[in-house]
Amino acid sequence: MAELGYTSNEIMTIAASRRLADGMVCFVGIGMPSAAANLARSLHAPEVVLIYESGTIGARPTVLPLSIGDGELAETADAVVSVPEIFRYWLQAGRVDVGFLGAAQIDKYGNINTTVIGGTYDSPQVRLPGAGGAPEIATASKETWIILKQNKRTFVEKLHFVTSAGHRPGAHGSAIRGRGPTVVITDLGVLTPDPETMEFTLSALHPGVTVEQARAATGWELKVALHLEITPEPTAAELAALRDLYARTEAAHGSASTEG
Amino acid sequence: MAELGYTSNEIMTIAASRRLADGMVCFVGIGMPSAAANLARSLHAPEVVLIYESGTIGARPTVLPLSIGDGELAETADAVVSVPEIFRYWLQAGRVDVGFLGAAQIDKYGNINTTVIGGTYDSPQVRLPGAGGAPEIATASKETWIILKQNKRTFVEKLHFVTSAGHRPGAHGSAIRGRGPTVVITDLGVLTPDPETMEFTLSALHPGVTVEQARAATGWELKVALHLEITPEPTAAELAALRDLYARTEAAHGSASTEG
Amino acid sequence: MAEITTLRNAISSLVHDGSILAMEGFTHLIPFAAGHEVIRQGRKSLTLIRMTPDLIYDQMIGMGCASRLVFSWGGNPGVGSLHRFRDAIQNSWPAPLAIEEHSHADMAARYQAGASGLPFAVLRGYVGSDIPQYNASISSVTCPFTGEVLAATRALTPDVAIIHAQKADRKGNVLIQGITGIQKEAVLASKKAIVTVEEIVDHLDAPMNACVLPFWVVTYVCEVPGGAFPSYAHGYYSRDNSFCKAWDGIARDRATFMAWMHEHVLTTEDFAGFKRSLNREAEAQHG
Amino acid sequence: MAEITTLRNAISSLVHDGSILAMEGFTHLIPFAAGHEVIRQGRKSLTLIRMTPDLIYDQMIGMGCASRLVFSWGGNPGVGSLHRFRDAIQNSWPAPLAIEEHSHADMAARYQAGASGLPFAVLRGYVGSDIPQYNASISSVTCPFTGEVLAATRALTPDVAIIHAQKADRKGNVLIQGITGIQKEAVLASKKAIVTVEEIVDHLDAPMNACVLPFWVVTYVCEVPGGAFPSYAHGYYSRDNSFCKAWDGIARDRATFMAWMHEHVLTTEDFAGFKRSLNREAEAQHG
Repeated sequence: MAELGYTSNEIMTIAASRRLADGMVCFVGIGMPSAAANLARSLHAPEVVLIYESGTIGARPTVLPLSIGDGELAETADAVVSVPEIFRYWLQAGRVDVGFLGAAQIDKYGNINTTVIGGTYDSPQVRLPGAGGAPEIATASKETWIILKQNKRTFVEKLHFVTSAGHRPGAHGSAIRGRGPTVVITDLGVLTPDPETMEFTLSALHPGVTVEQARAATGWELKVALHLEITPEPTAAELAALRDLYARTEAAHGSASTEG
Repeated sequence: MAELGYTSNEIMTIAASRRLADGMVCFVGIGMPSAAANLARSLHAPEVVLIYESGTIGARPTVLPLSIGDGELAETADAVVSVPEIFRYWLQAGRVDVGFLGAAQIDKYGNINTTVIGGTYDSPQVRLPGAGGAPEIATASKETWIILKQNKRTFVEKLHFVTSAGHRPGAHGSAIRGRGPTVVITDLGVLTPDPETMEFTLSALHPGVTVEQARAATGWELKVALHLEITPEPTAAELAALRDLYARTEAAHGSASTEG
Repeated sequence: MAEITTLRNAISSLVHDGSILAMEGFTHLIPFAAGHEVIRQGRKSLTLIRMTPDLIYDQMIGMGCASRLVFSWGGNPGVGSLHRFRDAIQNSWPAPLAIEEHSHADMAARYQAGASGLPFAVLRGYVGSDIPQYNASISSVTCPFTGEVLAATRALTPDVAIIHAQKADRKGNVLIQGITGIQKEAVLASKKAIVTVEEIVDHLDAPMNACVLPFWVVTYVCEVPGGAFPSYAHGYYSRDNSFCKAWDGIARDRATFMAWMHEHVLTTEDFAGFKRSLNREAEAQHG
Repeated sequence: MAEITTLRNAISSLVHDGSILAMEGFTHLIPFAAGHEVIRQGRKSLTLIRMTPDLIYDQMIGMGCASRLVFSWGGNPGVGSLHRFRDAIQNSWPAPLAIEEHSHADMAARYQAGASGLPFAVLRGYVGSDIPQYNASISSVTCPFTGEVLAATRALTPDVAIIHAQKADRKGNVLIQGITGIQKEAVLASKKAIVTVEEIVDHLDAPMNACVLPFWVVTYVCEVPGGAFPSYAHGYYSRDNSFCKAWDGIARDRATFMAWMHEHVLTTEDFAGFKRSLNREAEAQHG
């Protein structure tokens, strides 16, 4: 997408950042979620409250953190609490508006796998990092947003392992407290759950991306919303802010910190 | 006991203070326990660790606190933690060597009543302050010491209400973790549990006190240990230290803070 | 999102007849000014929750604000009994007072459960104690791993928490220093929260691991200098021990109590007026 | 009662083959020096507990110290996979590694339960997740008041906790500042504790509500300046991000890994020697 003047990573991050309203309380995963949330904070949502699972509440980093526990998060936070406290008093208590997660794999119901791929659980083909905070972020936040690149390895018909729950019918019981995953933002477009089936459906495409490309990058038979929107082009201000954020991050860490 | 050169309060406090070994971790109730513990700290046990239920660990007050949450406790403590933490991580976890309690009433098994006297629970003759930290101090500490004045109102055959457990046979179940009450120190002498019956038995008398006086001040048929000891007289150093402590306290608070 | 307002407005907005109220402050930072404002506004039938009901709850109970008290230790620390508390329980004066009593460890656990979004808490508690026989909010659970039976206790989720703290900034972030007690849990367990503070400042300047309540868990912040009197605010003023002792005499007799409350609380505008009234009396006595 | 000693002595006194070890530090204050000392002393069959096994556990696993890993997220933060961790699980190299995995919220609750003397913790966890199917340490309990079913999780009570902190005083009181993570709970949940610190000072000068571990819950204190490298110690030094990235290349290949560990860890005396060895290599490459 070089001809568009921005990368697919950039439109994905910008599209995600636009969804964050000012004042929202956002439990932020590292990498893309953190980039999108901090971009929003530098643009239209200066008062968004960022919580990182290391215990930093209201962090305002000037560069993107490389881990969820960078020192700058503590230095700029309104409060720094212990890890048990962040999960019990802040996440589990239902104080988080948006749990913002990355994922290795998702299925059409927004279930997430970050545990194992292939083989068996005890003898997997690929051992992934595991759950981290995600199982409880996914079910205790008022809603969850998922951001990841879209391809047949990441968007699969059936997960090998459900690490963190989405809208898997029948599996929730009464204990899920929020609305679950309400949006999946990818490098190709945006998926939202069908209100009846809760199946993630293509509801927007980024500029220049076709439905066929999105279908080809999806491991299930991707449905398309009746009114398919086109993500508005990144503005010059958005692009400048994002690139500036990455440049500052690169200068500080020697890394743009978009993975992990 | 004016002819002895000290009061019954003084010998009681001094007798209690002598039992505290240096380095012990002591969960201290306000009033007499706090006075005895701080006296010990100023004499033979400079490194005794005092925990007050307000969350102060390792407090070293220069005067006796008027409440378990005086500012000087926080200023001199090694650590100041929240109230839930003091009860969960420090008391309940079994880190306390000695739980040092006052009481309104006790029975022969060292059960304590600080709830109601007379009438019914819902309509008592006398409503006492209630439990405070005592039910868990009494059962989670490695041992408990009780200090109170001995008379027929305080040493009773049967409690109207068991607020905090002693050696009431059969009532403990498996959850009591420590040895329970190991000593009761009064203005007349010292009682310790009979190793077989666990009934509190007179094992020492303060100087000048008779067995008959102790029996007359006890609401149950007081048994006397085979080897009845006499509490050694307060030393000049002990008396000076205790009086100095009260004088400093009086100057600081306008109160000697021995009650409550 | 915290709004900075007057104490009168905060109380009238959130505290209604029948509200379930947790006013906390463990020997330190007791929200006296807020308690007086509840009395001035004439609230009735409140459920009052507090680990250590002391002078302020004695006053509220004596003025008939409460129909129910949830607590773990009711006394005048370092002085003795609470006479209005005892009169209410022993003689139903001025109104019957239902009580639900716990131990400190239990109350702390109940606030933690409420702050954690859990329906109950587990503790090693009440072994051999009669308390659970009189309290339906105390039960037991069995550990699914060891089979051990432990005490279970119902979470506290008050309508409103009221606490006093040292400082807030202009957004409403609150700093509590010294003995922090149970206040953070009380605020996080409650649906709404009022925080009175010694001062509102431009910058909180909180040490990195200090006890800070972010503005978005606080409903109202009210600047009430001296609002914890006669308890203390670490770094601001000490406890007024002579007031605590004098209270014993004032509260012992119903008529003396009522006259005192009328003169110093009911007929004063606010907490500053209350303190001026106390000072006038002291001057009249000593001058 | 804390004893101040060398790291070598602390590890050899407390860490034995088969020990259950919790080394904590949540992205901050990771006890790398202590991990290296365990490797140097050739310990085997350890149960390694850690919320976020990262480089240090990758090294210990790759060197065959562990037979079991209890964790909630295993990766190289900001970089990617842990190759030794993956190789052990996928290919049993250098030895089979049994795993027990949880979520962060669960692990934090398990440490809290251990620190609180409770056999289990309750959490709203794992709703719709497959994890409990593979883990016998996760069960459920029913709230005796509401009937709600919640996750229950077995308390952690390791033999030894090892953490790194900024400072200790000469009695062994320990001050942790910045992101305090799960370290306090890990120490309080464990039977013994080793704390490495940046410096031992005469006076801790801890802010009043700071995270302080009193000397009597710490077994050994060892002064190891820079002992959290390549992670960071707030107020002392920053994370070495380039090391974390370079690790990806070193750990990817078994032979490269073994050679690196041999050169920099096994044949150095201590952590200072390890860092001198790294510096020599860097100078050779760049000079």
